[in-house]
Amino acid sequence: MTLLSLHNVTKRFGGLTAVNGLTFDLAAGETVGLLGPNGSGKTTALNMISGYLPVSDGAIALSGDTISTLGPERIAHRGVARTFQLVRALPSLSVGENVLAALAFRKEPVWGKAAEARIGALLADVGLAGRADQPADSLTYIDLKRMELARALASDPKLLLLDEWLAGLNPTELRAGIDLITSLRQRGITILLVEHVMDAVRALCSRCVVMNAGTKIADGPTSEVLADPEVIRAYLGEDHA
Amino acid sequence: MTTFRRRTVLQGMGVSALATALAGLPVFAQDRTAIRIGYAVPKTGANAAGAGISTTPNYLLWVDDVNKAGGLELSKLGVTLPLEVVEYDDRSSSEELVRAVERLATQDNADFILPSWGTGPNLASGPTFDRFGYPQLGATAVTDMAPDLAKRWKHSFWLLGGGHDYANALVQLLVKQREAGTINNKVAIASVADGFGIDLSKAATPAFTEAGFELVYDKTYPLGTSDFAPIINEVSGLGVDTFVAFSYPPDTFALTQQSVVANFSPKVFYLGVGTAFPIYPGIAGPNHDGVMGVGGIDPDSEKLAAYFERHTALNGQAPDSWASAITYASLEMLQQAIVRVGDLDREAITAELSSGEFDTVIGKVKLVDNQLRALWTVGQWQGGKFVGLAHTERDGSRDPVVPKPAWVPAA
Amino acid sequence: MGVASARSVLVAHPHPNPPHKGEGVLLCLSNHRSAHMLFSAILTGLVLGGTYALVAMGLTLQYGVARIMNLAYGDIIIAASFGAFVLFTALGINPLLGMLIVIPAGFALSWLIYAVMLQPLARRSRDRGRLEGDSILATFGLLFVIQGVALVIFGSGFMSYSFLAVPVDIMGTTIAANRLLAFVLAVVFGLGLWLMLTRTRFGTVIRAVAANPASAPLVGINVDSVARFAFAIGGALAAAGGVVVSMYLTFSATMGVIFTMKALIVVIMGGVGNLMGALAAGLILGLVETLVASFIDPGLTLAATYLIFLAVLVVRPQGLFGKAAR
Amino acid sequence: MMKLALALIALVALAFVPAFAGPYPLGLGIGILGYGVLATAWAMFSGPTRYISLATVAFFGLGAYTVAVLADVLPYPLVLVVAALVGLIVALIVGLATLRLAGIYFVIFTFGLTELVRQLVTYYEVNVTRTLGRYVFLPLEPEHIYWQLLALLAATLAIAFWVRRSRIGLALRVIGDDPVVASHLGVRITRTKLTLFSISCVIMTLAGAIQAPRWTYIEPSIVFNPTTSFLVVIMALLGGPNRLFGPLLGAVPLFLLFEWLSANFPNHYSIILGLLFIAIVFVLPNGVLAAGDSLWSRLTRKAVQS
Repeated sequence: MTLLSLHNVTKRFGGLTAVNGLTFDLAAGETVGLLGPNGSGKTTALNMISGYLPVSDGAIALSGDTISTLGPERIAHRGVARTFQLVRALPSLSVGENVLAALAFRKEPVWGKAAEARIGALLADVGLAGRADQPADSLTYIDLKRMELARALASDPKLLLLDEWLAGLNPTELRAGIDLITSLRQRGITILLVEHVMDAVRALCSRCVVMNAGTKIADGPTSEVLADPEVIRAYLGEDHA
Repeated sequence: MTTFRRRTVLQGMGVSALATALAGLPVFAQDRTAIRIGYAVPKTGANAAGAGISTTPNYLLWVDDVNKAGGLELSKLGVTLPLEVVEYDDRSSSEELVRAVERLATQDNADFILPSWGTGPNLASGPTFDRFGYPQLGATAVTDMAPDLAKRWKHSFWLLGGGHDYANALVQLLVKQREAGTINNKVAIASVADGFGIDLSKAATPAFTEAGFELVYDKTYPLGTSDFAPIINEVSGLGVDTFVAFSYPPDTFALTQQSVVANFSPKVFYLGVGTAFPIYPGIAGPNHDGVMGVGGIDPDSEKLAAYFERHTALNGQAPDSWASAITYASLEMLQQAIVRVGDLDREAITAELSSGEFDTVIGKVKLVDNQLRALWTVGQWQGGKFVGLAHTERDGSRDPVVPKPAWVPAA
Repeated sequence: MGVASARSVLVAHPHPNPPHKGEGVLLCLSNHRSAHMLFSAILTGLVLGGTYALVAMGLTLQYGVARIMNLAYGDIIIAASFGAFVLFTALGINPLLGMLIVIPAGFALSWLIYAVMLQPLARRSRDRGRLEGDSILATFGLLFVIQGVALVIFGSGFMSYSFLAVPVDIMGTTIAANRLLAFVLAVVFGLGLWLMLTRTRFGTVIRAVAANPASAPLVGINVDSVARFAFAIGGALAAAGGVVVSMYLTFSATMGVIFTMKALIVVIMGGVGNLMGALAAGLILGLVETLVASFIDPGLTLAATYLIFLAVLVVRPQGLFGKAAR
Repeated sequence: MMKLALALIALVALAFVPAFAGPYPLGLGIGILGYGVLATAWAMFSGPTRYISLATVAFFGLGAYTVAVLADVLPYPLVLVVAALVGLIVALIVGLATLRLAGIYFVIFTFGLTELVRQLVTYYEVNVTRTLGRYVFLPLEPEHIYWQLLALLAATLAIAFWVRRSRIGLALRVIGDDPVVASHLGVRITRTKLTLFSISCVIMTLAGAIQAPRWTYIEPSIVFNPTTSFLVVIMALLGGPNRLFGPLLGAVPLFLLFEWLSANFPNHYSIILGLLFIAIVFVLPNGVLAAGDSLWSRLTRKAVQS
């Protein structure tokens, strides 16, 4: 069953075409990597799916309904959650309030006592148990990433968009991070993952979509795609082809 | 300035303020060393400039004059007391002013309170003066509501007339000029969109029309306008002999300069507040001669000449030739009323102000229904003085010079 | 003219040389006199706008580079006006020469203000929001200090003197020489500043700080000293504006805030930190003011100014030339 | 519960002030309450969102004008209702117009808006009614104004308290921190901002309406005085706009300070005030906002201990 489908999605910034006719589908329960060199349009694509950027052309559908005409809050209410390439914590709120913010503005809001219990559980899930009252701006980078993930999970997403969530972690943290995402996959959450850490991609994704200069250049099982000469060329340049 | 003894009134505001208010101690004559005069005037904010010309210098001069003469004799109490001053900055805000008057009346126990500057502030503080029974000598308020206000607030006095007085006088003066054949029938009016300008233009528009003048331009411009070229350019093509601007000081100056530049030199050039200011000749240069405006003085009065000298000596600037003399005269009236009553009974003094006749720098003054009806309404710069051309009760002191001399291009 | 006569009810409108009783704006404009009025309105509008632009350029530099929202900007202008006034009336120094004294004084004063008062604030605040709050409060205080000193020295009265109030004829439209001079100076200063910013190494450095203060130190730029210098240049421009304005405007010690707000409006409308924006916005506002005064109603000039300003922001929230936020 | 009781006692005690305070302390009380209401209402929206609005006096003035226009036509309570409605409608229009603006652009926009409102009111009065000033002759004594303002302040604080505890308050804080995150969490930014902005503006409008009878005479330059907007911002920033009582904590001492300075140093008011402001910014080393916060936390800590 198709959860997310992009059809001919295009984004132009003035004269620059950042994403050009991008088309791919995501089946429910799938974990797919969205790959490509820097500036290839991955994050732009993610931003269009989450509604942060309007599409210039084409359409995005979630469970068959067009969402590319909606704003981010409406898309969030339909079950799409995300993290950001550069962590965006809510610095003046506590860790718990950061998660509460996601619970409180879901389609079926959770508030009050019920929320407190949920916050505890969500923070425990990402390894931040008992730190709800800490100010968010006092967290370390990895903990901020954890908090952001808890915040994304708080909305019980059908589709989770992770934008380089594993970047900048040391090997131990990376291991823990991969485990965490694996556990989400096992819960049945569909995940679209923009990632440069190839080990993680291999470990997590059954399938990959590769972009270069705004267009899709490959789409298929991870091992095949990563062996594709065009993909290698895109990543490493002409000389290595 | 040496006569000032400003009390540090407010030490430990909350509690002590309450305590004093509760006590409200009567002040006995034998304890007195001075008559306390209180006033709140704008020293900062939008009204500061106006008050700095017509109001504050005259308050300073009066206090100085009285104290140099040894103070005021209170015959019933058998003492002669100097004046002491409590002054506040009302920051050009009605809210601050009302509170300052309340404070002067109840905290400082001022014997008399002098009003702030301008029409709005005088109206805003009217109820407060009335409530506490202080006579209010509104010498810088121009309002056609004066008869009603005087009835409403028994302690209020309105000394600068209303828009109709000035507008009608101007129209009558111009009718005579038209009959004499010196000016044509066309008039242009530009008014500042603020209290003064609107009051006067509201009165002037029908008056001009009734008198058979053709109003070829009658518009307002916003407060704070600095560029009058569009207005002057338009008006200068309309063939008017009479240009009337019910303007405020900065506009008055700018209109003069820009009319000179545009060589728009109508036979009658009439401007609003600021024309009578002592700095006007300095700004207009030789072109001030023949310019008409609101106000005026009697150039033949020796008393007034002496007042001008004293004012200049104390304040370093001459008074303006409209509201200044009236402000000073209002203080002389207060002074004479106090001496006549012989003590500090404010009700009796208010009654005396209403009914008595006073000898002041502007001549003999007797109020009608708490209003000063004897006013110079139209003035003109002639020979370095802003002479009165029209008066509500007597003939003008000089004949108008029409047409005024043509502009001399600036060097 | 057509619009004007239609709007003012009480006005009986005789046309001096009625060709055909014009109805509607276009017909009226075809009328020779109205065409002339349009030309003169545009000319006076440009001249007025030139002053706005001159005054606003300094502020856009201060806010764009030094990140200080300087509420005392207008009071620096007024202080310079007083300076020119004193030099002219007491010492007989003509304002153009006076600029040679007043502008460096404005530069030095602003340099000092930044070094003593604002730099510590800028250093201690990590994020921009806090510096904004602190600088609003501190320059609000500075505004009162400058105004208070002017009040004590000069009193609250109106100040005005006459300099170059002579007519200059430009294709049948007369304009005061002092206003024309203001326009010329605005163009000269604007051009000079623009050349400095685009053609010199130092200008590049300033623009780099304006564009990205966080990464400027990475390429070896001392942000502190650049900001201080930009703030001082802004002060020098304010002083220049003050001298120019004093030549033809009546001013008083309490009028500074009027200039601050006008300058802020021009800066914001043009886009923060953008000189061309300030120039364009200043000219637009000047034109709007005179056109509305000439053809619609002088009573609506300021309303029209603010309306245009608000409309620009509604359509382009980052100002005419500003870069989109985020 | 304890806090609520304390608040009620304080309210009742304040309600009795006019019974024994003289006219001047009552006048002070009116001024403090007036600014307290404005600062608290301002902070309700601007505190969490950090959108510094200079439109305070636009709403304040509209309220005063509504009273001036309708005082003779409608019964007084109805006039207040109309004033609130006027404030609401204008707030919605302004709110919609400013949705895309942020930072300094928002600040100056709101300032320009105030001036536009003032110019339009002036133009209307000058050209349509042919008078500029209006008179408000209502049989309201200062104590009536005091009580109304006290009630308004109590209501404002109650609303602010409720907002802080409710989802909409959290939504506003999230928007203030990061509008992008807010929208991705499902916060309806437009609706939230508009709601809070409207509530805040309606309160400001009422503050102007209630105080209008005190001046008797009203004209645009009196009621649309931009200084008021600036003072409100300064008061709220100084006291800490993100605390329930923060704005009040700023309004009371500043108001008394202004009063004291203008009374004792009428000729050097500006200089002293200015120097004080600069000193305040410097003496509080972590910036004014943080100082307000730390003072607050010290106070509450003491309260907890006792």
